[in-house]
This record gives sequence, C-alpha cells and structure tokens, in this order.
Amino acid sequence: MRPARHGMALAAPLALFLAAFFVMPVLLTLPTSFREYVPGMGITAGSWTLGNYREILADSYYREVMWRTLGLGAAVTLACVLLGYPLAFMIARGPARWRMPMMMLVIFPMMLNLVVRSFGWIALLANRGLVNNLLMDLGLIAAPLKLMFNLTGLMIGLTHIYLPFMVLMLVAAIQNIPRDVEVAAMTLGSSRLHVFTAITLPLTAPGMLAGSILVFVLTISALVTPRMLGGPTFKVMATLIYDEYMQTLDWPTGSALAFVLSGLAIAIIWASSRLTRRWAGTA
Amino acid sequence: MSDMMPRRPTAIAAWAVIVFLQVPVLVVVLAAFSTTSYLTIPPQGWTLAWFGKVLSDPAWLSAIRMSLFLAAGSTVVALVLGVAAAYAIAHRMLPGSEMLTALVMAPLVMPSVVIGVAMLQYFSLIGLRGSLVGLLCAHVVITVPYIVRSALASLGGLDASLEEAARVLGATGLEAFRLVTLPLIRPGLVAGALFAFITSLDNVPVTIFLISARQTTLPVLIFSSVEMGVDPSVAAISTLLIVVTGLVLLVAERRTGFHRFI
Amino acid sequence: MSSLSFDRLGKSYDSVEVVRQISLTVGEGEFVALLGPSGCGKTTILRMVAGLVQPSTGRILIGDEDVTALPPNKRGLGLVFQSYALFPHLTVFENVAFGLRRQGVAAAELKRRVEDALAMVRLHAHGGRYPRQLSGGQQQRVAMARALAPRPRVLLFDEPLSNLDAQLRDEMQIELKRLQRSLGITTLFVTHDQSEALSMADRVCVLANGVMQQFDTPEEVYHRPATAFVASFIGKPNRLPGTIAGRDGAGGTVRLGPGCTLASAHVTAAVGAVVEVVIRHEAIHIVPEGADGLAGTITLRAFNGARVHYVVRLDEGVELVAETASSGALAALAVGTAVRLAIAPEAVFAMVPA
Amino acid sequence: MLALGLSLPAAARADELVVGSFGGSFADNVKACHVAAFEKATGSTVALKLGSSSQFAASVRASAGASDMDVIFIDNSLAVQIHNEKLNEPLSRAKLNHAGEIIPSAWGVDDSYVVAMVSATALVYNPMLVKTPPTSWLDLMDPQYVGKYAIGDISGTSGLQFLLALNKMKGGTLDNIDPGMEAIKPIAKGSVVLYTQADQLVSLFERGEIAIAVWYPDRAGVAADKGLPVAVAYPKEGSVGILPVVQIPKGTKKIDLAHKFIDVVLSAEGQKCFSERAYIGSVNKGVTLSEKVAKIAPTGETLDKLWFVDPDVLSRQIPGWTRRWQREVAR
Repeated sequence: MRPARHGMALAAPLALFLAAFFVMPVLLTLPTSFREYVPGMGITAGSWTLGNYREILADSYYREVMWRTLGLGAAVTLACVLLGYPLAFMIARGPARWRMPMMMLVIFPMMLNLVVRSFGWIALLANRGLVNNLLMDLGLIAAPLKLMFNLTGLMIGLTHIYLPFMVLMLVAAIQNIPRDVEVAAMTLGSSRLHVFTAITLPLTAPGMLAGSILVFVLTISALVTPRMLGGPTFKVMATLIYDEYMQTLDWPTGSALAFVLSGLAIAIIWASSRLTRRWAGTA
Repeated sequence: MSDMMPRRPTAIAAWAVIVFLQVPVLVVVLAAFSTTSYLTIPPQGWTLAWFGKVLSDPAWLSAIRMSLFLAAGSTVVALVLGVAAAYAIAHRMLPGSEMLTALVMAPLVMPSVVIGVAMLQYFSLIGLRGSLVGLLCAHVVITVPYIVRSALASLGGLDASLEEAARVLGATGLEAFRLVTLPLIRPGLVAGALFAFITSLDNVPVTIFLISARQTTLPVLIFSSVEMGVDPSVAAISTLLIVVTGLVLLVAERRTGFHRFI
Repeated sequence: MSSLSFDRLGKSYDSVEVVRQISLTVGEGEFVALLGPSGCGKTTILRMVAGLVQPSTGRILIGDEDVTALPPNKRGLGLVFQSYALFPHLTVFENVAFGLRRQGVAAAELKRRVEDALAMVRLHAHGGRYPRQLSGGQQQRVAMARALAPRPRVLLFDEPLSNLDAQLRDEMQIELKRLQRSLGITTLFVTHDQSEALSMADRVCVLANGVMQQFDTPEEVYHRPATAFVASFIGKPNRLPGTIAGRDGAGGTVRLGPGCTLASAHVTAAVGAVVEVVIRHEAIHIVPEGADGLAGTITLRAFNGARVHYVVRLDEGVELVAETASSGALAALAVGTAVRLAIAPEAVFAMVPA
Repeated sequence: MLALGLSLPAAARADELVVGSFGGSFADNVKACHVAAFEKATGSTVALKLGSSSQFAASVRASAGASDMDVIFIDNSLAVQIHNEKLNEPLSRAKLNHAGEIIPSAWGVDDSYVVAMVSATALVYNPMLVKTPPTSWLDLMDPQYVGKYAIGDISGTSGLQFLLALNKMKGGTLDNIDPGMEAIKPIAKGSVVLYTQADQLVSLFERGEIAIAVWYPDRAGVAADKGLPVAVAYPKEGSVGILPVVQIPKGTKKIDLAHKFIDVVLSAEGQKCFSERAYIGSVNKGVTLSEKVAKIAPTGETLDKLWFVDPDVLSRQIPGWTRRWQREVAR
C-alpha cells in the first residue's frame, strides 16, 4: 500500500482542475436559481426567492416534461439493452473473424456529427421521408405514419446515438463471465435458455447496469437531437432548459430546472449503483 | 467447449442492429452527392460540387482544424489528468476517492447548456473568455469522465503484483507504470480516448458560448448554419470527416487491437 | 550473498497489529521458511522485506545495510510471487531481462545472463514465447529465472508452489531446493504448507497472529514444539476436549473421558481447567493386546501408500486416529480388532483453547 | 496544430472589429455587402461571430458589460431587453454619416439600436398547388389545405407574429392574448409541423408536403431563386414587420470603429446590396429596390400596412406568451 501523499499528488491535478473549471462555474450559477426574473428587465439583483423551485414543483407542465424526460431516458435505455444485448453477445461469443469488423461497425456511426445525423433521420422519418414513401409504395400504409416530433422519432434518434455505448459496455461484461460457470450449469441439466436467464444474464447485470446508467444520464441531458427530432411539441427537460436560457432569457427558472434535473440524475445514479453493489454482493 | 454460442436468431438480430446503426451514415453520405441545394434523399442527380465547395472554403477548413485540434488537445490533457487520478483511485491511495469519482462523473449529468453559460460567466470573470485555453479546459471537463471511467475499468482488471514485481526488479514507480501498467491498460485507454475525442468533436452546447469570433468549431458552424438553411455541403463535410476518422480508427485498431479490450 | 535480519519488526493497520516485534536473522546462504496459517502476518513480513509495505516499527537489515527506508527498486532482492506476476505483454526473454535492463546491463552480457537464467530452470528454448503460452509449472520457473537473473542479495518466495498440482509441487520443491543450494543464495520462503517448510528449509519460523512462535530447525520444530500452537499446527493432530486432572511440574494428567486419563509432559493450565488435548497421529502407537495402554477397537482403516491410518474407538467412547507404517504385522489389522494404544507423555499437549 | 493554437490569442487584435452575425446566407451577405466595404474604407478587419439573436443576448448578459463583440445583429425585442438591462452603448448619430438618410422610426429608444433591415411574416405558397393566391391569414383554415400547411413555433419570429396577427384580428390586444391563443390552437394542431428553424420548410415545400405556410418573404425569395416553387402573398389584414437591428454591446473598446461599421450597414450601397441579395426591405430612404425584389420584400403599400409591434412590450410579454404556448398550444 502506497502512502496517501502519493495518491494526493496523483489525484490533486484533476481534483483541482475540476474544482476550478467545473465546480466554481456551477456554484456561481446556483445563486441565479434563487433570483427573481422580470420579463423584459432581466434578473433582479439582490432578490432572493424560492419561487423558481416552487413553480417547477407546482406547475403541471413542468411535471409532465420531467416525467416525460425520465420516461424517455428509461425507454431509450431499455431499447439500447434489448437491441444491444444480441449484438454484444454476437461480438463476444460469435466467430472470431466477425469480431473486429462488427466492433468497427458499432463504433463507426459515432463519428457522424449529431446535427448532421439528425438531418439524416429527418430525411428518413419525415411524412414524405424515405421510410414513409417506401411503406406507401409497398401499399402497407395509406397515410404517412407520424415518425417525428413525437416519442417515436426521439426514441429512434437517441437509441441510435447511445446504442454503441451500451454495446461496448455489454461486450466487456459478457467477456468477463467465466465460461466454466455456464458449463457447470449445463452439466446440472439446464437448458440453453435457462443457462442464459439463470447464469449469463445475472452475471452481466452489473455491466448492464453500468451501461444503463451511462445511457440514461446521457439521454436525459441530450439537447441537439431532442431539439431537432422532438421539436416544440415534444419538449424534454434539456430543451426546456435551453428555451429558458436562450428564448425567454429567464435564467433563474432555467438554472432551477437544471439543478432539479441534475439532482434527479444524481439520485438515480446513486440508487442504481447501490443496486449494483447489492447484485454484485459487495454491499 | 461451452454451448453458450450465439445461434442463428441472435446472429440475425445482431446484423439487423448493425444495419440500423449504419442507416443515417448512408443517408448522409448519399445526400452529399445530390445536385439539389438542400439535403434530400434519395439524391436527385449526382455531383461532387459540394466536396469542392467545402474543400475550397477556408471557413469550413479552419473549423475542421479547430475541431480536430480541440478534440485531440482535450483528449490528451484529459488522459494525463484522468489516468493519474484513476490510478490513485484504483489503488485506493487516497481517502474520499468515492467523492472524487462522483465529481469526475458530474459533468455528464449537468445539462450542457448550463455548463456552457456557467463557464461563460465564470470565464468572463477570470479573463479566460474567448481564449483557446478556456475552451480547451471546458472540453477537458466534458471529456475527462470517459477517460476516468475506462481507466478505472482497465486498472481494476490488472493484477497489482505486476507492478510490484517490476518495482522489486529495480524499476522506479514511474518506470513500473510506463513499462508494465501502461502497456497493459493502453487498449482500454484507447477506447476511453475514443469516446472523449468524439464527445469533444460533437459538442455544441458548451462550445457555442466559449468560442471567440475568429475561431469556431465544426459542429458549432454546422449548428449555426442550420438556422439559415442547410445545403449538402454539411453532408459533404460529414462524409469527409467520417472517412478520415474511420481511417484513424482502423489505424488505431491495427496498432493496438483495442477492440478486444473495450 | 548477504544475511537478512529483522529487528523488532512490526506492522499495524488502523491500530490492529498484524506483525508484532519480530526479530530474527537469516544467515548467509540460509533457507528460512516463514510458516503459519493464512492471516498470521507472514506475507506482510515478506512484503516489508521487499519494500512493498512500510513497517510501523523496527528495522530490516540486509547484511549490515539498513534497508528499512529504501524503495523496493533499491533493495536488490528477488521476489517470486504466488501468482508469478509475469508480465503478460512481454516474452519470456524480456520478462527475465527486465531486472537486468533496470541495472543497465550491456546487450551481450544481458543476453548471456538471460540465457543462463533460462537454462538454469531448463527453459532455454522458450525465450520467445509469451507467458500465456506456458504451463503453470513453466510459468513458475520463468518467475524463478526472472528473480534470479539480476543476482539478488536475497531471494523471497511468496507461496510460489501453491498454484501447482500435487505431483508438480513435489518436483518443484526438490528443484527449487537444489537451485538454492547450488547458488547458495539467502532465501526467505513464505508458506502455509508445513511439509513444504519442513522439507525445504534450513530453519523454520512459525508464526501465529503476527507473533513468532518458534524459530528453529525443522527437526526441533517438529519434535519439540515450543508452544501449544506449534504443536497443533505441525503434524496431523488429534484434537480432543479434556480437563486437567493433576499437575506435576511442567506436566500432569489430563482426563479425556470418565475413565480415561493420559499423562502429559506439557500442561500449563490449573487443575480442573477445560483444555484441548493435542496428540499427533504418528505419536499414537498400536501395541499388542496385553501390553500397557488404552484399550479400544478399530472402527476404520485407511491405506494411503506409505502409511496406514486407523480410527480407534476407546472403550470410554473417545475416538483417536493412529498411524503406522504400511508394512508389517500392524499394517493389516481388520476393522473390529481390539487393540491397545501407547502414548508417550511428551507427545501429549494440553492447551487452553484460544 | 501547436502553431494554430498559438495563433489564436485571447485578446482581440487592435484593428479588428468583432461582429455578431446570424449564420448561413445572412453571414455571406454581411460579408459581401458590409464587411468588404468597411475593410476597404477603414483598413481594419472584421471577424464574424456567428450565432442567433438569443445566443447574442445570452452571451452579452453572461459577459456582464464586457462583451467580446463590438457590434451585434439582433432582433429588436431582444435589443430592447439588452437596453433595459443596461448592457449596450448608445449610438451617436453624430458619428454616423448616413444617419439622416434613415427612416425615423428605425431608431430605438434612446438610440439604443438602429434597425438594419425590414422583413415581415407573410404567407408563402406553392403556385403549382395553389391556383388562387391566398389573401387572408384565415385562408390557412381553408379545407383544401387540411394537412398541407405549416406554421412556426413561438420560439421563431413567424410563430409569434402569426399569433399576434390572429390575436389582433380576433379582437385581442397586447395585454390580452386570449383570443389569439384560442384561435391558433386548432391551426397549430393541424399544422404539419411547428417549425423551429426557418429552413425546415424548404424540404417540406420541395417534397410537396405543404402547399402553404406562414413564412418569411426573404427566405421564400432566396429559395425561389434556387428553384423552389414558392410565391409570397401579403395578407390583407396586414403583415407583421420583423426588424433585425444593429446594436453596440457595452464594453467595446472600439466604439468609433463600431460606428463606422454601422454606418456602412446604413449606407445606401450597403442597404441596396443586402436587400437585393436577401429579398429584404431597406431602411435607407435613398434605396430603390429592383422590381424582382420589390415584388417580394415589403415595400410601398405592403410596407405601409406592416404592423410594427412595440418591442418593449414584446420583450416583457414574450416569456409569458411562450409559457402559455408551451402549455396550451404545443402540448
């Protein structure tokens, strides 16, 4: 065990850096959320109020957006797990020659700029986009499906962004399972399905949970994609905060919303990492 | 040999997901060749004009340079700061390491618009506004979580006695890290650096507040032109960027084989 | 070569003392085993010698040099880890060359010394391989070669054989001992395996709960255990509940059952005290019917090649395990045979349970 | 890379003016019409910082009286807000040679800004799909357009102005938006999209997804030049005027240079150049627009009928209206 002063010396640069360039700016923003905002006049100096927070809790619109954001986070996370697991399993356990190409194809789309990627989706998902045109030409639907400015479009766009993150974390988790355990279960008479549900899945749960936390957090604070694929009719917390900051210039409400969102996210991370520890048997 | 190998349905599902991941890439690449002056799919007529336009426009080129510089610079700084701290955390060398971990991850949680405005206010106060240093620091803040996360994971999987063996064999602490630990965690770090690089390369909400008039980044330039209409040159530039980063990715893979360690 | 000494060496973690005031000297070229159950502090001592753990008290000397404050890379030691800790990203050759490169040994000399070291462990053909391509035994020998190549002043082993299967372990014991002898290198060997310690070491240091129990030759430790702990830890003991029936100097009598008493040469507790009675299997001798001894009946016989074990139920109901050579008349007693057991008082230890 | 880093110093160069401009074609036009002339006249250089009105407002506020921009293009309501927050330098007409050529109503309160161009919110339609040009805002409700029209979200100027136009038609006032909100609800529900970026409509028109929209004549003019099938109609109830302004944020060290730039913007040449390229109305009385532009940009009678909403009221009311819109219209 090395002395603590070495640890301090190693960790201090990052700790000080974050203190100077993250904690300080954010702390300076905190008072803003307790200020009063007068439209057209700006932030009233010297006023202190809890009103912004009270309004967030009392206003049914804010509550709706908050639940929608959390719901969206959960839905995208779930979609990423469901779509990502077979792919991760294939990468981790499939033929070795497919490993590298598949991995590259997972990482590759991450390189596409988010704004441009959203344009790509718009071209695909619009009422007269590629998908609707194809379906109509095939005679499968009579009128275009609404694929944008609603949950569907946002789910598709956000799942596409965060799926690679999930796949990469799941691959690592699946690789870490000792194969003997699965063989042991099989010799004890388990079917493939049972081995998967009773052994493989629980053993990858911590990795899956870690990936889920990451995807969830990134989803609920995503801005560009919700703005472009969700539009004004499907607002989430991040776009609402953006609007308060950038459209109405009501920074006090905006920062109060931001701290509420951050608080929610931290609470969820904390709760789920406790859950992970319990699953992993270390709590 | 274990029987838990993917069977045909799994393989089909996996390839379907791979296809899903490539779809918008294909759309954008195709749109880059369209003769229309707006983004459209399928392209109407084929042209290379947009590539020519982008490659001859100094604004796009300098934005690309700026973005790549910023992404590379912040990734390097984040690697140095992040790996050192992760090392201390992983080896339980300091009290309160859980708090430090939480602090490092916090920028992921905070909505980035708020970080952007907060930093603008703060940088105005301390005189860093519009400076490259300030922008670099901001990007380090948003990229360092990915580095620390992957470094912690890599270090956690490492046998602590390897470094001790090196020490007993006569290596100094730094030598032991350089000769033993670093080569072993490098693939994990490459993966973390990849996330960091992409995060920096894609960032709009923080960057947009901190750039100065003479420097802008690619995503900010694209984002600001959205308001005034997007022509296929953004698709062309994205295509170019994808090709370049794709090649970098392949080279990195060749050199480190990092895909096996993600 | 140098000697290795501890002077009141101690280590505490958060006020828990895991190593208490150990003083001993490993002579030049001597092979000393640190023996004890897991958690006794032996590995901590080894890591303090290596410089991987800072002692809380006391000093460590190599020869006349006080190395207590030196970092591990300045101590000139060789250490073979339980996990071998071979560098997975380096070839066998580079693993062995690692320490030499730290010393700045010139290329030609380095090559020669690496090859010598590999030849010494009979792996000269394996220099280009990676550790994962070797068997467990081969990895173990690479670890040896790597530790020896820089010509350390003292060689340290941390349970190096515990990951090998039984037969390989026996072979390696002999090989390792031969190597140590031929090099004449001062060696400290940590193990929890008494047979390993007894068969390999010149002297054995038995530890319990961070306290040195006995430091002596294997013969002394085995035949004249200094403490009750040593008596129960070395050899294969019968452990029975009993009470002290009488005292007589350092000895006395213990009562195992209503009508069963034994003379013991090692009694420390007062009359009436509840004790644990420890008697090694091989100290219990089966004697012919009619001779003096405790009467009982054989209930189980187990043959393991060199020895035969009998479980004998005494008439008073107590069960004891006795052991004899696997040939001769006493080796072929059937289950149900009535026998008598003779036990020398020197072999009976009455200990107050911890 | 390193050289690039070092060549980007924190402090602006002494002879360089930083101008906050909208991006895309707007920036191209500013470069062509204003920057070139300014650089030629003064020998100084201009760096354009691209962004939106609200980004500039946010940035000016965050930098609290020490803005890194010397001149900004910004919507008039936000310019008023910046003035209310005391974050701007007043314009000095004495330093502007062309001040006298400007229509009087272009000047902001206390000369806190000056209008740089005149645009409007009007109806834009696809003449291939719409045989009779629309004449009224309410034509949107015509059954033939069901599922084939689009209006903007309140976060964009056109959405807000359409709301105000409807409100006025239904008897509302700037202090009572209820009639407008009620009227716009069904229209918003039927809109193909509540667009947030003006150019979203380009692809909608192009794909024939919409036949008519509440949009900007200048955008329509530029798009028509590129081959988009669109024409402009000013509703008889009167359109609502859009006034992008120029303003000097507080803290600039180049106040004279900033005035010189604004002078170029206001000059007849600058105005004419911008108008012709962008299909936008001029504030310089000496400018006569070409017929092609005059047909689209607000001039003459359409200009006279434009309704210019008091920006001071706007800046105070917009946050409240936005909230109501979010909750009642877009929900």
